[in-house]
Amino acid sequence: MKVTLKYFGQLVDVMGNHEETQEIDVKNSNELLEQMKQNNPISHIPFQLAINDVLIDQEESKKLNDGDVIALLPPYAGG
Amino acid sequence: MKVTLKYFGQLVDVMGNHEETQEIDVKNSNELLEQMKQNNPISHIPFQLAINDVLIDQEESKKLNDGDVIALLPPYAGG
Amino acid sequence: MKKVFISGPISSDFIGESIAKHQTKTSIGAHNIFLGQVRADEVDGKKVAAIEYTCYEELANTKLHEIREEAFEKFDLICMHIYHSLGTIKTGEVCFFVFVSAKRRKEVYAATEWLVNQVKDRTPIYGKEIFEDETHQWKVNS
Amino acid sequence: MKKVFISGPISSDFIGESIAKHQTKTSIGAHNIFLGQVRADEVDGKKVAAIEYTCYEELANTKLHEIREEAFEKFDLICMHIYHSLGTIKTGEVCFFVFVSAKRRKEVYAATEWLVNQVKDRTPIYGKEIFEDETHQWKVNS
Repeated sequence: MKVTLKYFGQLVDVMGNHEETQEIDVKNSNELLEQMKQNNPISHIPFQLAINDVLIDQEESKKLNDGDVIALLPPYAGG
Repeated sequence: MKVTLKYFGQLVDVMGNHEETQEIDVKNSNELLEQMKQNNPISHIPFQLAINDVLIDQEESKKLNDGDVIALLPPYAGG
Repeated sequence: MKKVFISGPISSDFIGESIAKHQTKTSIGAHNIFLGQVRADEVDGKKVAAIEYTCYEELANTKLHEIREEAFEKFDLICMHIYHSLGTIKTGEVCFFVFVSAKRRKEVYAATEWLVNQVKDRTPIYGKEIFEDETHQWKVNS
Repeated sequence: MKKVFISGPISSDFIGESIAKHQTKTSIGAHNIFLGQVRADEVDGKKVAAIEYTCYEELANTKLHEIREEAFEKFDLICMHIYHSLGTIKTGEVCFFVFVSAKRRKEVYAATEWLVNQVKDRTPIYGKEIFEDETHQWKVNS
Protein backbone atom coordinates (compact mmCIF):
# COMPACT_ATOMS: atom_id res chain seq x y z
CA MET A 1 0.00 0.00 0.00
CA LYS A 2 0.95 3.63 -0.47
CA VAL A 3 1.44 5.95 2.52
CA THR A 4 2.74 9.49 3.03
CA LEU A 5 5.68 9.84 5.41
CA LYS A 6 6.22 13.21 7.12
CA TYR A 7 9.55 13.98 8.77
CA PHE A 8 10.17 16.47 11.58
CA GLY A 9 13.17 18.00 13.34
CA GLN A 10 16.47 16.25 12.78
CA LEU A 11 14.78 13.66 10.57
CA VAL A 12 14.30 16.30 7.87
CA ASP A 13 18.10 16.59 7.63
CA VAL A 14 18.67 12.85 7.71
CA MET A 15 15.98 11.94 5.19
CA GLY A 16 16.68 14.90 2.95
CA ASN A 17 13.07 16.06 2.69
CA HIS A 18 9.95 16.93 4.70
CA GLU A 19 7.55 14.48 3.13
CA GLU A 20 7.48 11.61 0.68
CA THR A 21 5.01 9.07 -0.64
CA GLN A 22 6.21 5.51 -0.32
CA GLU A 23 5.04 2.01 -1.18
CA ILE A 24 5.26 -0.09 2.01
CA ASP A 25 4.80 -3.77 2.61
CA VAL A 26 3.82 -3.95 6.31
CA LYS A 27 0.53 -4.45 8.09
CA ASN A 28 0.82 -2.35 11.20
CA SER A 29 2.75 0.46 12.85
CA ASN A 30 5.02 -1.88 14.80
CA GLU A 31 6.18 -3.65 11.67
CA LEU A 32 6.80 -0.29 10.00
CA LEU A 33 8.80 0.93 13.00
CA GLU A 34 10.85 -2.28 12.97
CA GLN A 35 11.59 -1.94 9.27
CA MET A 36 12.57 1.71 9.57
CA LYS A 37 14.95 1.13 12.42
CA GLN A 38 16.77 -1.50 10.34
CA ASN A 39 16.83 -0.11 6.84
CA ASN A 40 17.14 3.58 7.29
CA PRO A 41 19.93 5.95 8.30
CA ILE A 42 17.67 6.98 11.18
CA SER A 43 18.28 4.01 13.47
CA HIS A 44 20.18 6.15 16.01
CA ILE A 45 17.44 8.78 16.35
CA PRO A 46 14.60 8.10 18.78
CA PHE A 47 11.17 8.95 17.39
CA GLN A 48 7.45 8.36 17.84
CA LEU A 49 4.82 7.76 15.17
CA ALA A 50 1.59 9.61 14.55
CA ILE A 51 -0.91 8.22 12.07
CA ASN A 52 -3.32 10.68 10.48
CA ASP A 53 -2.50 13.27 13.17
CA VAL A 54 -3.01 10.88 16.09
CA LEU A 55 -0.05 9.96 18.26
CA ILE A 56 0.55 6.19 18.51
CA ASP A 57 1.36 4.73 21.89
CA GLN A 58 4.65 2.78 21.88
CA GLU A 59 2.87 -0.29 23.26
CA GLU A 60 -0.03 -0.44 20.84
CA SER A 61 0.36 -1.51 17.23
CA LYS A 62 -2.04 0.17 14.82
CA LYS A 63 -3.27 -1.33 11.56
CA LEU A 64 -2.11 0.69 8.56
CA ASN A 65 -4.30 1.54 5.58
CA ASP A 66 -3.63 2.72 2.07
CA GLY A 67 -3.39 6.52 2.00
CA ASP A 68 -2.37 6.92 5.68
CA VAL A 69 -0.26 9.91 6.61
CA ILE A 70 2.47 8.78 8.98
CA ALA A 71 4.50 11.36 10.90
CA LEU A 72 7.91 10.53 12.39
CA LEU A 73 8.45 12.68 15.48
CA PRO A 74 11.82 12.97 17.30
CA PRO A 75 11.80 14.36 20.86
CA TYR A 76 10.11 17.76 21.02
CA ALA A 77 12.11 20.96 21.53
CA GLY A 78 9.61 23.80 21.90
CA GLY A 79 9.90 26.79 24.21
CA MET B 1 11.24 67.34 73.87
CA LYS B 2 9.61 68.02 70.54
CA VAL B 3 9.16 65.27 67.95
CA THR B 4 7.38 64.92 64.61
CA LEU B 5 4.79 62.16 64.40
CA LYS B 6 3.95 60.72 60.96
CA TYR B 7 0.81 58.64 60.47
CA PHE B 8 0.18 56.04 57.77
CA GLY B 9 -2.74 54.00 56.47
CA GLN B 10 -5.74 53.82 58.73
CA LEU B 11 -3.99 56.01 61.32
CA VAL B 12 -4.34 59.00 59.00
CA ASP B 13 -8.13 58.65 59.30
CA VAL B 14 -8.06 58.10 63.05
CA MET B 15 -5.63 60.91 63.86
CA GLY B 16 -7.14 63.30 61.32
CA ASN B 17 -3.84 64.24 59.71
CA HIS B 18 -0.65 62.87 58.15
CA GLU B 19 1.85 64.55 60.40
CA GLU B 20 2.06 66.66 63.51
CA THR B 21 4.69 68.10 65.82
CA GLN B 22 4.18 67.22 69.45
CA GLU B 23 5.78 67.87 72.82
CA ILE B 24 6.38 64.50 74.48
CA ASP B 25 7.50 63.60 77.95
CA VAL B 26 9.04 60.13 77.50
CA LYS B 27 12.60 58.86 77.28
CA ASN B 28 12.40 55.98 74.87
CA SER B 29 10.29 54.31 72.18
CA ASN B 30 8.73 51.80 74.57
CA GLU B 31 7.44 54.50 76.87
CA LEU B 32 6.06 56.37 73.87
CA LEU B 33 4.32 53.24 72.60
CA GLU B 34 2.84 52.62 76.07
CA GLN B 35 1.53 56.16 76.29
CA MET B 36 0.03 56.11 72.81
CA LYS B 37 -1.79 52.85 73.35
CA GLN B 38 -3.43 54.32 76.46
CA ASN B 39 -4.21 57.90 75.55
CA ASN B 40 -5.10 57.77 71.92
CA PRO B 41 -8.06 56.57 69.90
CA ILE B 42 -5.62 54.21 68.20
CA SER B 43 -5.39 51.58 70.91
CA HIS B 44 -7.24 49.01 68.77
CA ILE B 45 -4.96 49.39 65.75
CA PRO B 46 -1.73 47.39 65.69
CA PHE B 47 1.29 49.42 64.56
CA GLN B 48 5.08 49.51 64.54
CA LEU B 49 7.36 52.48 65.07
CA ALA B 50 10.11 53.81 62.84
CA ILE B 51 12.44 56.49 64.16
CA ASN B 52 14.15 58.70 61.59
CA ASP B 53 13.29 56.20 58.84
CA VAL B 54 14.61 53.18 60.73
CA LEU B 55 12.19 50.47 61.80
CA ILE B 56 12.27 49.73 65.56
CA ASP B 57 12.20 46.13 66.65
CA GLN B 58 9.31 45.43 69.05
CA GLU B 59 11.74 44.04 71.62
CA GLU B 60 14.27 46.86 71.64
CA SER B 61 13.56 50.23 73.20
CA LYS B 62 15.24 53.12 71.51
CA LYS B 63 16.25 56.38 73.20
CA LEU B 64 14.36 59.34 71.80
CA ASN B 65 15.92 62.70 71.01
CA ASP B 66 14.59 66.16 70.41
CA GLY B 67 13.70 66.58 66.73
CA ASP B 68 13.16 62.89 66.04
CA VAL B 69 10.74 61.93 63.30
CA ILE B 70 8.59 59.05 64.50
CA ALA B 71 6.45 57.10 62.05
CA LEU B 72 3.48 54.99 63.16
CA LEU B 73 3.03 52.09 60.74
CA PRO B 74 -0.03 49.82 60.73
CA PRO B 75 0.27 46.47 58.89
CA TYR B 76 1.37 46.92 55.28
CA ALA B 77 -1.03 46.44 52.39
CA GLY B 78 1.02 46.78 49.20
CA GLY B 79 0.57 44.80 46.01
CA MET C 1 18.80 53.12 44.28
CA LYS C 2 16.44 51.93 41.57
CA LYS C 3 13.16 53.77 41.14
CA VAL C 4 10.23 51.59 42.21
CA PHE C 5 7.33 53.97 42.82
CA ILE C 6 5.33 55.23 39.88
CA SER C 7 2.66 57.90 40.12
CA GLY C 8 -0.57 56.46 38.75
CA PRO C 9 -1.25 53.13 37.04
CA ILE C 10 1.44 51.05 35.36
CA SER C 11 0.49 51.13 31.68
CA SER C 12 0.70 48.18 29.32
CA ASP C 13 2.98 50.35 27.17
CA PHE C 14 5.40 50.72 30.07
CA ILE C 15 5.41 46.94 30.56
CA GLY C 16 5.92 46.36 26.83
CA GLU C 17 8.83 48.81 26.78
CA SER C 18 10.42 47.12 29.80
CA ILE C 19 10.29 43.82 27.94
CA ALA C 20 11.74 45.40 24.77
CA LYS C 21 14.70 46.80 26.75
CA HIS C 22 15.78 43.25 27.60
CA GLN C 23 16.15 42.12 24.01
CA THR C 24 19.78 43.27 23.87
CA LYS C 25 20.64 40.97 26.78
CA THR C 26 21.16 37.76 24.84
CA SER C 27 22.27 35.73 27.86
CA ILE C 28 18.63 35.79 29.04
CA GLY C 29 16.54 32.73 28.17
CA ALA C 30 13.53 33.19 30.46
CA HIS C 31 11.51 36.07 31.87
CA ASN C 32 8.78 35.86 34.47
CA ILE C 33 6.42 38.74 35.15
CA PHE C 34 3.89 39.23 37.92
CA LEU C 35 1.22 41.91 37.58
CA GLY C 36 -1.15 42.98 40.32
CA GLN C 37 -4.40 44.39 38.93
CA VAL C 38 -6.99 46.29 40.99
CA ARG C 39 -10.02 44.05 41.42
CA ALA C 40 -13.66 45.26 41.60
CA ASP C 41 -14.31 43.41 44.86
CA GLU C 42 -17.73 43.64 46.45
CA VAL C 43 -18.03 44.30 50.19
CA ASP C 44 -21.51 44.43 51.74
CA GLY C 45 -23.06 45.20 48.37
CA LYS C 46 -20.61 48.03 47.58
CA LYS C 47 -18.17 47.71 44.71
CA VAL C 48 -14.53 48.84 44.82
CA ALA C 49 -13.94 51.51 42.15
CA ALA C 50 -10.26 52.24 42.85
CA ILE C 51 -7.44 51.84 45.34
CA GLU C 52 -5.49 54.86 46.52
CA TYR C 53 -1.93 53.83 47.33
CA THR C 54 0.38 55.72 49.65
CA CYS C 55 3.68 54.71 51.17
CA TYR C 56 6.39 55.68 53.60
CA GLU C 57 8.84 56.21 50.78
CA GLU C 58 12.13 56.53 52.71
CA LEU C 59 11.66 53.28 54.61
CA ALA C 60 10.09 51.56 51.60
CA ASN C 61 13.14 52.31 49.47
CA THR C 62 15.47 50.92 52.16
CA LYS C 63 13.42 47.74 52.39
CA LEU C 64 13.16 47.34 48.61
CA HIS C 65 16.92 47.70 48.35
CA GLU C 66 17.38 44.93 50.96
CA ILE C 67 14.89 42.70 49.11
CA ARG C 68 16.76 43.20 45.81
CA GLU C 69 20.10 42.28 47.37
CA GLU C 70 18.67 39.17 49.01
CA ALA C 71 16.97 38.08 45.79
CA PHE C 72 20.24 38.23 43.84
CA GLU C 73 21.88 36.11 46.55
CA LYS C 74 19.04 33.58 46.70
CA PHE C 75 18.34 33.14 42.98
CA ASP C 76 20.54 32.94 39.90
CA LEU C 77 19.12 36.01 38.15
CA ILE C 78 20.38 38.29 35.40
CA CYS C 79 17.86 41.12 35.92
CA MET C 80 15.15 42.13 38.35
CA HIS C 81 12.72 45.04 38.37
CA ILE C 82 10.01 46.01 40.83
CA TYR C 83 7.45 48.76 40.23
CA HIS C 84 4.56 49.81 42.44
CA SER C 85 1.97 52.50 41.86
CA LEU C 86 1.17 55.40 44.17
CA GLY C 87 -2.01 57.47 43.93
CA THR C 88 -5.42 56.42 42.68
CA ILE C 89 -5.52 53.25 40.58
CA LYS C 90 -8.87 52.32 39.08
CA THR C 91 -10.20 48.76 38.84
CA GLY C 92 -8.68 46.90 35.90
CA GLU C 93 -5.49 48.95 36.07
CA VAL C 94 -2.12 47.49 37.02
CA CYS C 95 -0.58 48.67 40.31
CA PHE C 96 2.29 46.19 40.86
CA PHE C 97 4.85 44.86 38.38
CA VAL C 98 7.61 42.39 39.23
CA PHE C 99 9.94 41.38 36.39
CA VAL C 100 12.60 38.69 36.75
CA SER C 101 15.02 37.41 34.08
CA ALA C 102 17.46 34.50 34.15
CA LYS C 103 19.51 32.31 31.87
CA ARG C 104 17.19 29.32 32.30
CA ARG C 105 13.55 29.08 33.26
CA LYS C 106 13.96 26.92 36.35
CA GLU C 107 14.78 29.78 38.75
CA VAL C 108 12.40 32.48 37.59
CA TYR C 109 9.11 31.17 38.99
CA ALA C 110 10.27 30.89 42.59
CA ALA C 111 12.09 34.22 42.38
CA THR C 112 8.96 36.05 41.22
CA GLU C 113 6.78 34.50 43.91
CA TRP C 114 9.36 35.26 46.59
CA LEU C 115 9.72 38.88 45.46
CA VAL C 116 5.97 39.49 45.36
CA ASN C 117 5.61 38.12 48.90
CA GLN C 118 8.58 40.08 50.26
CA VAL C 119 7.34 43.35 48.80
CA LYS C 120 3.90 42.75 50.33
CA ASP C 121 5.28 41.72 53.73
CA ARG C 122 8.20 44.11 54.19
CA THR C 123 7.36 47.33 52.38
CA PRO C 124 5.32 50.07 54.10
CA ILE C 125 2.67 50.57 51.42
CA TYR C 126 -0.99 51.33 52.19
CA GLY C 127 -4.09 50.98 50.05
CA LYS C 128 -7.39 52.74 50.58
CA GLU C 129 -10.17 50.87 48.79
CA ILE C 130 -12.54 53.49 47.45
CA PHE C 131 -16.07 52.28 46.73
CA GLU C 132 -18.33 53.54 43.95
CA ASP C 133 -20.29 55.62 46.53
CA GLU C 134 -17.00 57.32 47.60
CA THR C 135 -16.88 55.69 51.02
CA HIS C 136 -13.68 53.77 51.70
CA GLN C 137 -12.03 51.04 53.72
CA TRP C 138 -8.36 50.30 54.33
CA LYS C 139 -7.04 47.36 52.37
CA VAL C 140 -5.78 44.43 54.45
CA ASN C 141 -3.39 41.90 52.90
CA SER C 142 -4.37 38.26 53.36
CA MET D 1 -9.52 26.31 18.91
CA LYS D 2 -7.39 29.26 20.05
CA LYS D 3 -4.58 30.42 17.81
CA VAL D 4 -1.20 29.64 19.38
CA PHE D 5 1.33 29.76 16.56
CA ILE D 6 2.66 33.10 15.41
CA SER D 7 4.86 33.56 12.39
CA GLY D 8 8.07 35.31 13.50
CA PRO D 9 9.02 36.73 16.90
CA ILE D 10 6.47 37.73 19.55
CA SER D 11 6.85 41.49 19.79
CA SER D 12 6.78 43.46 23.01
CA ASP D 13 3.89 45.44 21.50
CA PHE D 14 1.89 42.24 21.11
CA ILE D 15 2.57 41.37 24.76
CA GLY D 16 1.62 44.88 25.87
CA GLU D 17 -1.62 44.70 23.89
CA SER D 18 -2.46 41.30 25.40
CA ILE D 19 -2.06 42.82 28.86
CA ALA D 20 -4.18 45.85 27.92
CA LYS D 21 -7.03 43.57 26.73
CA HIS D 22 -7.38 42.21 30.26
CA GLN D 23 -8.07 45.55 31.89
CA THR D 24 -11.80 45.23 31.30
CA LYS D 25 -11.87 42.00 33.30
CA THR D 26 -12.14 43.47 36.77
CA SER D 27 -12.44 40.12 38.54
CA ILE D 28 -8.74 39.56 37.81
CA GLY D 29 -6.32 40.43 40.62
CA ALA D 30 -3.13 38.74 39.44
CA HIS D 31 -1.42 37.97 36.14
CA ASN D 32 1.65 35.85 35.63
CA ILE D 33 3.58 35.86 32.36
CA PHE D 34 6.36 33.61 31.17
CA LEU D 35 8.49 34.65 28.21
CA GLY D 36 11.03 32.46 26.47
CA GLN D 37 13.77 34.49 24.78
CA VAL D 38 16.30 33.09 22.28
CA ARG D 39 19.70 32.93 23.97
CA ALA D 40 23.06 33.46 22.26
CA ASP D 41 24.48 30.19 23.57
CA GLU D 42 28.01 29.23 22.63
CA VAL D 43 28.75 25.66 21.49
CA ASP D 44 32.35 24.72 20.64
CA GLY D 45 33.25 28.36 20.08
CA LYS D 46 30.28 29.03 17.78
CA LYS D 47 27.51 31.40 18.80
CA VAL D 48 23.80 30.82 18.21
CA ALA D 49 22.40 33.62 16.02
CA ALA D 50 18.79 32.41 15.73
CA ILE D 51 16.46 29.46 16.21
CA GLU D 52 14.25 28.32 13.37
CA TYR D 53 11.06 26.83 14.79
CA THR D 54 8.84 24.36 12.96
CA CYS D 55 6.00 22.23 14.24
CA TYR D 56 3.55 19.51 13.37
CA GLU D 57 0.66 21.93 13.56
CA GLU D 58 -2.32 19.52 13.48
CA LEU D 59 -1.06 17.39 16.36
CA ALA D 60 0.32 20.44 18.21
CA ASN D 61 -3.09 22.11 18.19
CA THR D 62 -4.75 18.95 19.53
CA LYS D 63 -2.20 18.72 22.33
CA LEU D 64 -2.44 22.44 23.17
CA HIS D 65 -6.20 22.11 23.40
CA GLU D 66 -5.82 19.19 25.85
CA ILE D 67 -3.31 21.17 27.91
CA ARG D 68 -5.68 24.17 28.11
CA GLU D 69 -8.58 22.00 29.29
CA GLU D 70 -6.43 20.30 31.92
CA ALA D 71 -5.07 23.63 33.17
CA PHE D 72 -8.57 25.03 33.74
CA GLU D 73 -9.41 21.87 35.70
CA LYS D 74 -6.21 21.91 37.77
CA PHE D 75 -6.01 25.64 38.59
CA ASP D 76 -8.56 28.29 39.50
CA LEU D 77 -7.93 30.55 36.50
CA ILE D 78 -9.93 33.29 34.79
CA CYS D 79 -7.84 33.48 31.59
CA MET D 80 -5.02 31.64 29.89
CA HIS D 81 -3.12 32.32 26.68
CA ILE D 82 -0.28 30.45 25.02
CA TYR D 83 1.68 31.74 22.03
CA HIS D 84 4.66 30.15 20.31
CA SER D 85 6.68 31.42 17.35
CA LEU D 86 7.31 29.59 14.11
CA GLY D 87 10.05 30.57 11.64
CA THR D 88 13.37 32.23 12.34
CA ILE D 89 13.69 33.97 15.71
CA LYS D 90 16.88 35.91 16.34
CA THR D 91 18.71 35.97 19.67
CA GLY D 92 17.11 38.43 22.07
CA GLU D 93 13.69 37.95 20.51
CA VAL D 94 10.77 36.32 22.32
CA CYS D 95 9.56 32.96 20.94
CA PHE D 96 7.24 31.70 23.72
CA PHE D 97 4.59 33.59 25.72
CA VAL D 98 2.42 32.04 28.44
CA PHE D 99 -0.10 34.34 30.13
CA VAL D 100 -2.21 33.27 33.11
CA SER D 101 -4.75 35.37 35.05
CA ALA D 102 -6.63 34.60 38.25
CA LYS D 103 -8.62 36.28 40.99
CA ARG D 104 -5.81 35.93 43.53
CA ARG D 105 -2.07 35.57 43.10
CA LYS D 106 -1.68 32.21 44.88
CA GLU D 107 -2.60 30.03 41.89
CA VAL D 108 -0.88 31.84 39.05
CA TYR D 109 2.75 30.87 39.69
CA ALA D 110 2.19 27.11 39.67
CA ALA D 111 -0.18 27.36 36.70
CA THR D 112 2.42 29.20 34.60
CA GLU D 113 5.20 26.77 35.46
CA TRP D 114 2.93 23.79 34.75
CA LEU D 115 1.82 25.21 31.39
CA VAL D 116 5.38 25.99 30.27
CA ASN D 117 6.46 22.43 31.10
CA GLN D 118 3.45 20.83 29.43
CA VAL D 119 3.92 22.79 26.22
CA LYS D 120 7.59 21.79 26.13
CA ASP D 121 6.91 18.12 26.90
CA ARG D 122 3.75 17.44 24.92
CA THR D 123 3.77 19.68 21.86
CA PRO D 124 5.59 18.61 18.66
CA ILE D 125 7.70 21.73 18.13
CA TYR D 126 11.24 21.64 16.76
CA GLY D 127 14.02 24.21 16.93
CA LYS D 128 17.04 24.41 14.66
CA GLU D 129 19.79 26.43 16.33
CA ILE D 130 21.50 28.41 13.59
CA PHE D 131 25.04 29.56 14.36
CA GLU D 132 26.64 32.77 13.15
CA ASP D 133 28.58 30.77 10.51
CA GLU D 134 25.26 29.38 9.18
CA THR D 135 25.90 25.82 10.35
CA HIS D 136 23.19 24.46 12.59
CA GLN D 137 22.30 21.90 15.26
CA TRP D 138 18.93 20.65 16.44
CA LYS D 139 17.82 22.05 19.77
CA VAL D 140 17.38 19.49 22.56
CA ASN D 141 15.23 20.38 25.58
CA SER D 142 16.84 19.68 28.94
